[in-house]
Amino acid sequence: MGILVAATVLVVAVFFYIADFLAVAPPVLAASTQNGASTLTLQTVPAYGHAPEPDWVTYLGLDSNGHWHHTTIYQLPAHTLVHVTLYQFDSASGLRNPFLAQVRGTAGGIASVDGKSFSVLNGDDASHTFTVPDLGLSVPLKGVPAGAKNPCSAAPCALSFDHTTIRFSFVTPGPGVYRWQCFVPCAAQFFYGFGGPMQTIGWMSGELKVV
Amino acid sequence: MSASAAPGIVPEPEDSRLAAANLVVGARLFASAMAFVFMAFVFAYFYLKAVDSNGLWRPSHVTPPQGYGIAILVCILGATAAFELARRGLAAGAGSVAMLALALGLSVAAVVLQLIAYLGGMSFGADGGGYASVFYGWTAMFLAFWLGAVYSVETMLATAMRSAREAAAADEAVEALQPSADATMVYLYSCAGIAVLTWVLLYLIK
Amino acid sequence: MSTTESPPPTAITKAPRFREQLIGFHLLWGVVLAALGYFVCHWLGTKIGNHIKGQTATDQDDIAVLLGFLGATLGWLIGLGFFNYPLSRMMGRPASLIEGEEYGVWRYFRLCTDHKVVAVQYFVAVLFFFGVGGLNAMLIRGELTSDNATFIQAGNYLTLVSLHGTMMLMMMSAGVLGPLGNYLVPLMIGARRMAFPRVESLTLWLTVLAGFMLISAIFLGGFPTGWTGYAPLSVEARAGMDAYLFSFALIGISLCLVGLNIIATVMTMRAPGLYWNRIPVFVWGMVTTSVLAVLAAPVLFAALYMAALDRTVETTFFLASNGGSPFLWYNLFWFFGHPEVYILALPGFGIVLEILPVFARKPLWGYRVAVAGMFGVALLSFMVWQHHLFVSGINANLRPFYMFTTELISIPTGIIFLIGMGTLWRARIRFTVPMLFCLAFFFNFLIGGLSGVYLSDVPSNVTTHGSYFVMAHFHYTIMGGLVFATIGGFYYWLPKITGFKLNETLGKIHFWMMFIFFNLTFFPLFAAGLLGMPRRVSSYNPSLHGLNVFVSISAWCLGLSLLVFLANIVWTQLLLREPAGPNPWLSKSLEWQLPSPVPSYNFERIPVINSAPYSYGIPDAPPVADFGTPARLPGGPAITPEGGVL
Amino acid sequence: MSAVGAMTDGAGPDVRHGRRILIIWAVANVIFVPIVIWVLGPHIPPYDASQQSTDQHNVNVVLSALATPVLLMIWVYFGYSITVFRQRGPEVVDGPPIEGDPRIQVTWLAATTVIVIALAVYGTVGLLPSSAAGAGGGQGPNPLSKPPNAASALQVQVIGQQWLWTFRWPGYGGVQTPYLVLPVNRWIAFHVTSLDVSHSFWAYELGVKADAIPGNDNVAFVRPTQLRSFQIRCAELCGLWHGHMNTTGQIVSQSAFDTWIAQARVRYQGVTQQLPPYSHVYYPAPDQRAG
Repeated sequence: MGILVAATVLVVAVFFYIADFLAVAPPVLAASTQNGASTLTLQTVPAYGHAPEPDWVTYLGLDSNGHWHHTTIYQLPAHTLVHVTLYQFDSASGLRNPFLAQVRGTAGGIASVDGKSFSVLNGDDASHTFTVPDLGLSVPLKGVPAGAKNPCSAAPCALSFDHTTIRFSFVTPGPGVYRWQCFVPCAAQFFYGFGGPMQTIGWMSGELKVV
Repeated sequence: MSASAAPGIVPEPEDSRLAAANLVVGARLFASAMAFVFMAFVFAYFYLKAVDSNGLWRPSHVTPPQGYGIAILVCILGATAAFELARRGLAAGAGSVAMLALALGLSVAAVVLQLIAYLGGMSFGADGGGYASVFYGWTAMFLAFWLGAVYSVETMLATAMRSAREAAAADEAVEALQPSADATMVYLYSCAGIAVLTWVLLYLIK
Repeated sequence: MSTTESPPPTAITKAPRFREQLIGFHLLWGVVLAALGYFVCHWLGTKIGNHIKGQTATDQDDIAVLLGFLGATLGWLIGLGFFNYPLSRMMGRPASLIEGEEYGVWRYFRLCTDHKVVAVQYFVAVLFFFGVGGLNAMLIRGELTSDNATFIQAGNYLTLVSLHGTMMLMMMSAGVLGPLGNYLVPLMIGARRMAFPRVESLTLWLTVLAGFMLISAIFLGGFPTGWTGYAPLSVEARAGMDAYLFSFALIGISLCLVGLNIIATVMTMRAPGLYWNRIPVFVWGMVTTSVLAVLAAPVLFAALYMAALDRTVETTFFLASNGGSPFLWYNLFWFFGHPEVYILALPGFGIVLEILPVFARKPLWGYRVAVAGMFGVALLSFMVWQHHLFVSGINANLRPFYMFTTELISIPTGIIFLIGMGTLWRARIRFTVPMLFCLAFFFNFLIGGLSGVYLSDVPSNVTTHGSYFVMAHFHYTIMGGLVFATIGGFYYWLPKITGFKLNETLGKIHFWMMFIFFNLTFFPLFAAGLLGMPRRVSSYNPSLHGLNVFVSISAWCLGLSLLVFLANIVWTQLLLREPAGPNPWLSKSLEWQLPSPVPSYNFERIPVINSAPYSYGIPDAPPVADFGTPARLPGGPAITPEGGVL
Repeated sequence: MSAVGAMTDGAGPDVRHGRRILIIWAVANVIFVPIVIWVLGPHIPPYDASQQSTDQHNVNVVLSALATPVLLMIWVYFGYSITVFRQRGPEVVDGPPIEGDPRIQVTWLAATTVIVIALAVYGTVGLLPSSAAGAGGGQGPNPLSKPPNAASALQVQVIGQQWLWTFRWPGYGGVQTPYLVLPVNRWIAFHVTSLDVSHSFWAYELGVKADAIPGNDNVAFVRPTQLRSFQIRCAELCGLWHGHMNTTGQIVSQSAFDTWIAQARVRYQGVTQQLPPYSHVYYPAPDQRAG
């Protein structure tokens, strides 16, 4: 009798278990491709502002209809030049390893911030990075200067809020799944700044699905 | 899924000394387990002290509240001694309520003093380096174990008071207490030993 | 803490009606009060956390979560009635040892002091959590059919691996001590109860709570550390880590108390005539395991407590930048962790050596050496823990020492093989299902043990450390060893526990499936490790893809074999219910001389033991025990075989 | 093994079982030990890209050759027993009541003790400075097993962080690189450390594994002997991308290495200025709760 009850509970519990795991994958956002080049438009916000984690810092992606999606899994075509535009609404918190202030792996080895191109940033000015270690691609993102008058507090952030705009281009490799992440310890209130959003796909870590 | 007793079978009763023997063995085993808990803290103390990571084992401003340390130690040793006297009184067939009450009072005083020290007597916080971590972790853990001692002493006192009131003969009252007294004594001595070690490592040695 | 008198075990009276049962202390109220306790204390913890704002390690309000767990534990224990007795003792009322034994079927859902009831509760609980852990493994293998995280995200994969590891370690530590230890130790030593019946029940209900608390980690964001919980990764993790810390600590307490209870029982409650050299070898297995549990679990408890302090009040035990050291966690954890590995091996030795003589129809070959071997394993296991840290950079100069002590363990382990070989020599072997599992134990444990030699050798360890080689090694020793032995033990003793036969044919199908697919699952993983696949990864070198797909398919078949086991239990124990009779295996051991199932008082009179229970083939051997004569004359009792009180 | 043969003495007149088992075991050894050494042996990792991995490969072959007779002994014995000593049919018959034989037990204990001591000595020799310099394992800040003239070894700092390996070259102006390129036939001293949680630096083909622990300088020596690439992985669970913390290293000639490092110094000039001064351990801010 007891075993029968236990077996029933087991089946139910495991069902919820599996459901819980499979339900949490963020959606895949495909970059729009025209004339042999892709465009990927992203933004970073200091606090998501909504459930389940309103305090967490996060990336968002823009689809071809102009809607922002809360995801970090982006689909790109293989062997294609990708133009990335990044609207950066967070303030600087500094790199743990200043080496990542170097721009690497982009077209020309440079990126631009608010129209000015650069190849090395001051590590303390970095708010986030967009880094794909397997591709050798890494771009530090300059933070909004301290004391901004009009900070954004909830995603998605309109361009009327204080922000910096970072642009760079890179060429995708052959098909595969490449993880990317941010290297700035920007998870507020987590030890080393590296818990929570930094360790959760859909926030500050994600995948590039090259097809 | 044991079956019901067959009707008519009355199992032979158990010897009452068995439970007493169990208690003493159990108390000794529990004391050894407790010793290993604090062995972990002793290891942490000496290991972190030896490593002195980032030079932050014990910054100069980190000094323990010496007054509280002595007072707590005295309360614990006093409670243990009082309980020992009560136990000897029991063995001699005398009343023990007064000594048990003293032991209870002193053991509660140790708890109260430690709490006051936490709330107002500390010159450093838990984040003050290796020593501060060991200090807070160790003393709080000891406090939890000491609450077990308080419970035991209280139980003894309550049993002594009730049996003095209800028992027909003094012998019966003593018989009800003796085995628990032995087991509690084992536990109190172990706690007292750890309290001395606590004081030596955390308060005495610089 | 204190009891003085013990009334005689009473016969079961008529159980109260269902409606009367609802009011009282049992599982239902345990669940309700646990939930209530969680929310009240979580609210309180939030207040405290706000009060010392800026002193929380993460934004996951760890203080509130941990206090919530504490509240849940208190509520659970209050609801189950564990505080009634201490409170009545604090009021000075007299001691008692019996509780809840008169409640019929309801005994199984409340605090009950009958050791046989607790053992059955343990059996169900362990089976349940073993099932959950096993299904986790199935999901893990599902994910590993691809060389990159696809079907489960990388972070969730780590949570899955951590849950599997922690759940299995937690539940298998209790997997033999709980069900078989609690059931058999009193029966084998001729006692009516365990030394501390209420503590026995407490350990069970703590284990059940700990299992569910661990599962609750997925609702708190999971935890990424595996069962080893390495700091400082554990310090920066989300609140799921608190579930790991708290539930593992509860298991630590439970394990320590189980061990304490078993040792005290064996020391004081042996029947007259049961001298130390007549104690069944299974009981020795339980005693040596208990020694490890009593001494190692407290260190785990202390380490988990330190990690919890690091996460809540910002102590810095494990933070190198602030005067702590990650090595502190490694040392404390493995000081527990290595004895824990033998907590997962010694019960297996005990079961196998107990069952082997029955089906070989021979006395146990070298009884004293077997016991010495078990104690040797137990003692040595406290001296080897740094072999988990050979490449960590701590005490590199001590590596030869730990290499030596580690390899020394193969001497007492080798003894177990010698005993097995000696017992089989010119035996009359019957291939029953329990015997098959025992023989498979030797096959698997041999491979596990020999692969351990590679790991203990420092130059070889440099490659194999932290790889799938380690993972295959400990699955061979724990799953191939302990789990095979335990399942063999269940096939052997379940007819005694329930009184109903298990099906032999289904049992043999189960055995062969499990044996074949176990080896097909884990042997290739030695190769995966040597070829460079680290543990706990959801993406690996594509060249290992074929190997992993093969392993996954084998693993699912291994999972199916356990469904056969479950089906066998459900069919024969719940539906068919064919009486097994008192002694279906013709064993000479004491527990088989009693009716199946065993009556609640075990022995009408405490028996007088005549010999060790292995006198097979000895022509005029006396019966193992004398049940007829009164063990004790009124007023002239003998408590221990030596005739004195300890 | 004599233990098996002697067992018959206590067992009674039937001595042929022991002899048969011994013969089967001997034959099996003659067949399988050479197979393990010469057929399987060359395929046992981690091959021969460096002096250390060659040593580990040899150790693995030796251990396999030693394990085979033990494995065969138990298998042959159990296989023989369950075939020959099997009770067929339903009846239950008791076997001979043999309760043990001290001579066999002592022999067994002596044999296992000798094997264990031999293994321990063999393993310790594998760590000696002259031969293997710690066999590629991490030895902490003050290594005892050092190669000859360790001071002239090429110093490489391996920095683990969540989730990236970077490499710092104190002999080349403290430049930091995201790739690892090493000269062939030269002693390398890896100084492994971490900026956050624990990692483990595993250069698989080189036979190097050293845990990266915050606040600790873990030294491991290696001497590459082949021009080839090698895999670098993380072997200690370190969070989300633990399984992706991979990169590929290269072993090149000394001149190619000199060219590469010179180019790297120029390329990372700008960022090198920002790096903290070279140190064996780092405690970078924010070391506590960021926010």
